[in-house]
Amino acid sequence: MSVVVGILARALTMSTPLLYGSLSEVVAERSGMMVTAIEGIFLIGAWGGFVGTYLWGSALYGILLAMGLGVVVAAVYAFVTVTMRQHQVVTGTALNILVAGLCTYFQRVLFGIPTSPLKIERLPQLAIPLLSDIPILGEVFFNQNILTYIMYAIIPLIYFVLFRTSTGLAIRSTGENPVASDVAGISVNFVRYMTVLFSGLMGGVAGAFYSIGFLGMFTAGIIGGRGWIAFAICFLGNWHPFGAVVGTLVFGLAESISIYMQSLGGAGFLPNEFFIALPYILTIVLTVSRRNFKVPAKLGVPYVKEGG
Amino acid sequence: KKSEESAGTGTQPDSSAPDGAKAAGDYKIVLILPGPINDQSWNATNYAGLVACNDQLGTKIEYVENVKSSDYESTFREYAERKYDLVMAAGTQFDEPAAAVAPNYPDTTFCVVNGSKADGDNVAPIFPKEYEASYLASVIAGNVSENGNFATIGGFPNEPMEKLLSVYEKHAVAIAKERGLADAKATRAYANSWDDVALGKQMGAQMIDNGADTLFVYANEVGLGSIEAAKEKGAKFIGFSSDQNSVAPETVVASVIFDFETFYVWAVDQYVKGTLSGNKVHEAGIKEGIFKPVYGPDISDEVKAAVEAAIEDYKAGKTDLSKYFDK
Amino acid sequence: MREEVKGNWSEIEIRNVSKYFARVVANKDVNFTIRKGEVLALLGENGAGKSTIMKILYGLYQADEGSILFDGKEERIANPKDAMRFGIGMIQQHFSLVFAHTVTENVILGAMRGIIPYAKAKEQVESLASRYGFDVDADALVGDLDVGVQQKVEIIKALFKQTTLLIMDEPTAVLTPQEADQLMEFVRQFVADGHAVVFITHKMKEVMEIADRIIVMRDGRISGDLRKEDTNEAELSRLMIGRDIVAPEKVDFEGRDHGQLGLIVENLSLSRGKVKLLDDIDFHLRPGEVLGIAGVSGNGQEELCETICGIRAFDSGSIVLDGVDLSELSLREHIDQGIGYVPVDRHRDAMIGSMSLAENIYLKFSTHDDWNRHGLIDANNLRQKTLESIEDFDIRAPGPDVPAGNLSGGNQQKLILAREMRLAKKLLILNQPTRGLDLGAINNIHTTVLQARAEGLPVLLISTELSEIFALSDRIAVMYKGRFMGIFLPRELNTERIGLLMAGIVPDDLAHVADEEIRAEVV
Amino acid sequence: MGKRIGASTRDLIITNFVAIVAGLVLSGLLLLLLDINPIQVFSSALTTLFTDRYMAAEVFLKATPFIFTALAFAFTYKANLFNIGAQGQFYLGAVAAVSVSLLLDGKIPTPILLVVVLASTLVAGGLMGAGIGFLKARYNANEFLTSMMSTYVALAFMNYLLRTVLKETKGEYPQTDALSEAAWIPRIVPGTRLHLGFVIAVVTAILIWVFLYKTPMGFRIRAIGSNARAVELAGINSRKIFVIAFLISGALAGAAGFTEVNGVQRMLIQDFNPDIGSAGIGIAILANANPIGIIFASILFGAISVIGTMMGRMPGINVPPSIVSIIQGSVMLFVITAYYVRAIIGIRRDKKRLKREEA
Ligand SMILES: Nc1ncnc2c1ncn2[C@@H]1O[C@H](COP(=O)(O)OP(=O)(O)OP(=O)(O)O)[C@@H](O)[C@H]1O
Ligand SMILES: Nc1ncnc2c1ncn2[C@@H]1O[C@H](COP(=O)(O)OP(=O)(O)OP(=O)(O)O)[C@@H](O)[C@H]1O
Ligand SMILES: [Mg+2]
Ligand SMILES: [Mg+2]
Repeated sequence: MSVVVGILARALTMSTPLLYGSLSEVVAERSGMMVTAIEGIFLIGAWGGFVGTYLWGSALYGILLAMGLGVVVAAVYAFVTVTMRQHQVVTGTALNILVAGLCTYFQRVLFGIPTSPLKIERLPQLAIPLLSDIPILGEVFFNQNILTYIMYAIIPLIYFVLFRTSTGLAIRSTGENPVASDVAGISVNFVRYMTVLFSGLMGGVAGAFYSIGFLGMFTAGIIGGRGWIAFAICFLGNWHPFGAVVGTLVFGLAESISIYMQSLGGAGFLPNEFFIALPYILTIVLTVSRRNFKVPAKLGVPYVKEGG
Repeated sequence: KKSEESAGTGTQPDSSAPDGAKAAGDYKIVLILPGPINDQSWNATNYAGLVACNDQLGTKIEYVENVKSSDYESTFREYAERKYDLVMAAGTQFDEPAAAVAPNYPDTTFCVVNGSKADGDNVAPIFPKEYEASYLASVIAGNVSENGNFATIGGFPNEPMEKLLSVYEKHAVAIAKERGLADAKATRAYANSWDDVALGKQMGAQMIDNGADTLFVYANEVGLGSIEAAKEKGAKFIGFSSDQNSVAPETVVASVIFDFETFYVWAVDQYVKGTLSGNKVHEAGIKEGIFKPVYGPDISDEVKAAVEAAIEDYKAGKTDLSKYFDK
Repeated sequence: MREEVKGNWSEIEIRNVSKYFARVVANKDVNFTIRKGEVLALLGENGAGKSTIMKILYGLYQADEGSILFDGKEERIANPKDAMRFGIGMIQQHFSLVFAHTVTENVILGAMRGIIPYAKAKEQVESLASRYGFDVDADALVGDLDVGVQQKVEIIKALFKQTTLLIMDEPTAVLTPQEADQLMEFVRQFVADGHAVVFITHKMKEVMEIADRIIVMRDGRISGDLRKEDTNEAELSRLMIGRDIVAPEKVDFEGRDHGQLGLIVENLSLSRGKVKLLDDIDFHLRPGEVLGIAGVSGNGQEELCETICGIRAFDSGSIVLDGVDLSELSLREHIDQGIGYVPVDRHRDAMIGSMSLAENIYLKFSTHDDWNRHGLIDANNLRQKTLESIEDFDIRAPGPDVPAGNLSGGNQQKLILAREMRLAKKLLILNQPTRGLDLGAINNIHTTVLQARAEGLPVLLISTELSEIFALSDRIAVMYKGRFMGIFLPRELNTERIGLLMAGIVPDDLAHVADEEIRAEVV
Repeated sequence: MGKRIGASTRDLIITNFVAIVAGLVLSGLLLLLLDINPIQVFSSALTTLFTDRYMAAEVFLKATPFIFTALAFAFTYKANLFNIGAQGQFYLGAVAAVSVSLLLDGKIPTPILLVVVLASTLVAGGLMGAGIGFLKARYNANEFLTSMMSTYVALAFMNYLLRTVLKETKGEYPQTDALSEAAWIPRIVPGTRLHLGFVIAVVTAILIWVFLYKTPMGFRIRAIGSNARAVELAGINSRKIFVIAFLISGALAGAAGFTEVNGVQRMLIQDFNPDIGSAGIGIAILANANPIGIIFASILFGAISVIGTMMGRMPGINVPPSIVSIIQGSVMLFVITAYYVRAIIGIRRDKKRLKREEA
């Protein structure tokens, strides 16, 4: 039993940062902005979370720094893609390379060459009284860290904002037809800046989750492509917050199960590498099998008001 | 100019010059590293060895870090061209490039740390017999485990890795059985990564959930994640290669460290003395004193004594570890 | 929290406004005044600068020079929000609706703050719609609506924001005559309430019908500012174009016997689910004949074109061109049969804006051996042919190498037509070939069509523009819900009868001849 | 007209030059944080670059795989498609190169062997590319996602092979045996590592340019990128073109496996050239996806990488390796910015002329 609970609890834990990332991506993409810098934002969030906590001794500072740095990267991204109208995929590629370099570089500037790993205190596991006593569910859902609990609140909040408020309507219209927003007196660039900066904020937290919430340290390979997974989940979740939730859980579960298989020393007939590739294969399969995608009509297209 | 700024400081001990002319500091030596020196793991360990040499032997070893695989050969060649006396490289992956370059530069000695390929008068790899270290680790593990359920995680499966894990697993299980834990067993997993910390944590947690109470991980940063898992779940962790006790003093009950400082000093000193000869893999292990146990507060004196006994027996040639290798 | 609405001005003056785009002067020293209680028509050819000047007033563009005054006081309009504050609303030439959203969501976009009270908003939308007699379902997805209804959504959208000045940029371009009439009715009512309307168009008839005052623009400048009573169509046309236009002459069709030549379509049907897109269509289009198809758009015209061209498969029936059964052929083979096709949406279906004129022509010939040499594109030949087309079709372009997207709509259309005429050896199909074009371009295209007819090409002409249908067709079919309501001679029809047919009603006095076989004998 | 082109070419050169310098200056400023004198380091690195034949040749050696992966990205980019899986296609190319070389080396003459190996890398990378194109054409699967994910799958596959069938004879490490000299790509400058692969890369770039701009198929690929439906209605099977474009793109990336395995590494080891895919994207953008421009942009990236290497080896200074990523990333970012700046300059200039003419 405890094996199953463990698998589920870990799936949820690993889903948390992915969900922060994919929800923020949903919001941004609904406004027409693919945040392809997400991998870099995750990384700088992880780094910022570590540095803030290490230097100032409190996870709160770590999270704040992570959000701040995430927003900075997002702001650069928004400036280049929104104001300067340059290509989103390309800009993201450049920023991801740059951020990776900067994190490693400043890690050395700040901490030199330590011989033993620099550790910080992890966010504690907070068992919620009563709820955490529920068999299985309690252990899985209510014995997590604070960031996971915040996530529970964020899911309905994002849904509500996107579909029940004028802000959400403006965001969705901007992704479908920016001209409509513009004509309606909504600044397309403002909306897009905001959603991208929000992505930076959330992505920063997601990154911080890895360093502060999960591992208590920072390494250059800490994100290792997980930002892209969050990015993919946004697609697979059909640009809907609930879709993203399902997508993330599927992924968290796939990863958990693949690790379970590996922990048994491999499944015998299937090589280890198969399980490593499994989440990626799953993405491809889902991308292929998923029909009637409702991709925001102007996703990735810069808004040009007065051409030439 | 360069000598003043070279890495490592410290006073110059009066190292005996082999041919009466050259002091240790006169040799041009470089260490090639595959990753950044602040990686808190393999590269950092090797870098520490370099610093120790410069401190203790008075050498002026330089280093290059983060050399990409496509540049291994050219880096060897470059330093050989620049008439370096000794080119060291940290990692078995340098074996082939060293073998390819060495014949053209007979005046340069090529020393691959962890290397096992020694074809040439000027190819002199040094090799820590890691399975001897894991043997020591297994003595501790076998004695501290409460349920005899051992979990091991390796970075990537390769021969030395398999050897050291087999020695550890079989010996630890044997000890546990002696202690009356009839169900003792070991499970092994490979992370297929050296640096995915998050994966290390998940995998470690999973193995503990599967029933293991003692973890042993040899996979660089991946291991740091597993320590975190052990800490969270209250399992024991046997540190390996570096002193991991400080990472989580409650959890890492003991570490068997590779004393790369001793190892490097041992190797470079041999070179300076002229005994680091080619065509030979210079192996070091328990006998050379490069593996050292470091104990946490919870290790009993009996366990410590058992380790000491294992070391002494081994030094005396009473132990044959090859019986533990998988065939 | 609504912002303060400053809509109580009585006149807006546009003073000396100039606007430069990178390579064009869109507006130069434009001066005129908009007054409450008046319909101001803005008339001009394509590219005259009508949309631009109004977009400046609406805050979408910023003027490079000049100012805007409300009752003599200069005000800055930095964005549409500012404009809305002055009670200005604008319906764009190309609708600015979100197809994936409902009517209600489209209407309230930008007009509400905070949490949306959907039920209340829906009520408001419905009450607005009923006030002006618009039949609009507030919950429908806009993408599912006909363009006529979309137009109404645009109007409701503007009215929802308490608009006092409504700018309508070519609102009738996509409407049926009936819909256009309704729109005019709305405009009259709206102005009668003391509001103002700016009505942008290049259709003379509409101007004379609705306008109180008329501003004529040419090349970004004002070429006339007149009261309707003081002018006439001829004068306006001269002010607009700078010269007189002579409509092409049509020689009456003589009933030649062509046997099985031309296009013979029999019992053609196509359904999607339960909807019949094409319902048992029968006709014989003879060489040298123009068959005009009238009808409200969306009644199967596009499907008909696409099945004949081989773009779409059909369920049953047959299509035979000059004795060749087309149903077995691939799309490529259809084209190689000699079918030229000008689709309704050139940007979507026929043109590559970022590529040069030459490349756009080459698009349909890339598999033709005589356009390539040694496996490479025969660049000299292509250039030569492009220059020929530019010459023959009077395409106004700096050269064969400029991107087609840089041309004005009319010239783009001529480019497509030039290419399709090269292909059209046996059949020419035109779907709304002059939609949105100005008089000069229309004239040019009509000339080409009549010339093709004179050379013995069968021409299938789809148009929602009745004047065009009457001007060019030898026979006229009316399409309604995928069906032909009959094929008629032009003299048998008038605007009223056609209007009824387009609504699916066969006038009593026509019933006895509404049949292809009988018509064939008449001919 | 002539004057216009002159002006915009001048803009292009100046802005890109400024962008590159800006990237270097930014990185230089960061070096100050580690008490490293950037001027000294850069000038010494540049001096070596221009005086040392070996190092100069390294630039072109590094540029070689970049040319291929950049062409791979540019090729589909022209069709408005995104193949960001060049890294994975490269891995498969490398696997093919090493397998075929090990299988055949010594059995057939070197020139024939090399041709066969090259062909095998084209097939390996090409098939993987075509697979992505097929999913796009057949299922309308987002190629951005599938190509990105396929890289991870290819990596796992390569690691699996390295651990099993391709594992070295002595069976220790996940790497292959070394290729014998018969499978090496011949070197073209004595005393350096520069090999014939560079020439092949340059010729390929030129051929790709000809293909894209002078042949009917190249035309269709470019056209489909702008308006797939219009191309479809012109009687051209757009699905087939998706597949062909991705096939060629993948084949180009696969060819990098040939030059890297047979020309540089001469064996396949784990964690082999993990960054050339993303570098390729940057280079392609730098060159505005123009195949000829890619040659020069690749050489620039080659130079950045060699300069980074040299800076890391300066005795006693040891610039951290992350500086290379910083230079690469910031140069890319500034070059992207330069596109915008050029557009603004162009519009300003046009407007000014227009106002003058009006006045
Ligand atoms: N966004 C833009 N960027 C550059 N040039 C533009 C832009 N919009 C319009 N123009 C130019 O300004 C001129 C005026 O365009 P405008 O759209 O105002 O004409 P119009 O009178 O509305 O024509 P139409 O009847 O076709 O709608 C056009 O000839 C065009 O060259
Ligand atoms: N976004 C834009 N960028 C650059 N130039 C533009 C843009 N929009 C319009 N133009 C310019 O506008 C001119 C014609 O545009 P415009 O839209 O007024 O044509 P049009 O005749 O109104 O066509 P349509 O009937 O399609 O509206 C072209 O010369 C083109 O250079
Ligand atoms: Mg227009
Ligand atoms: Mg207009």
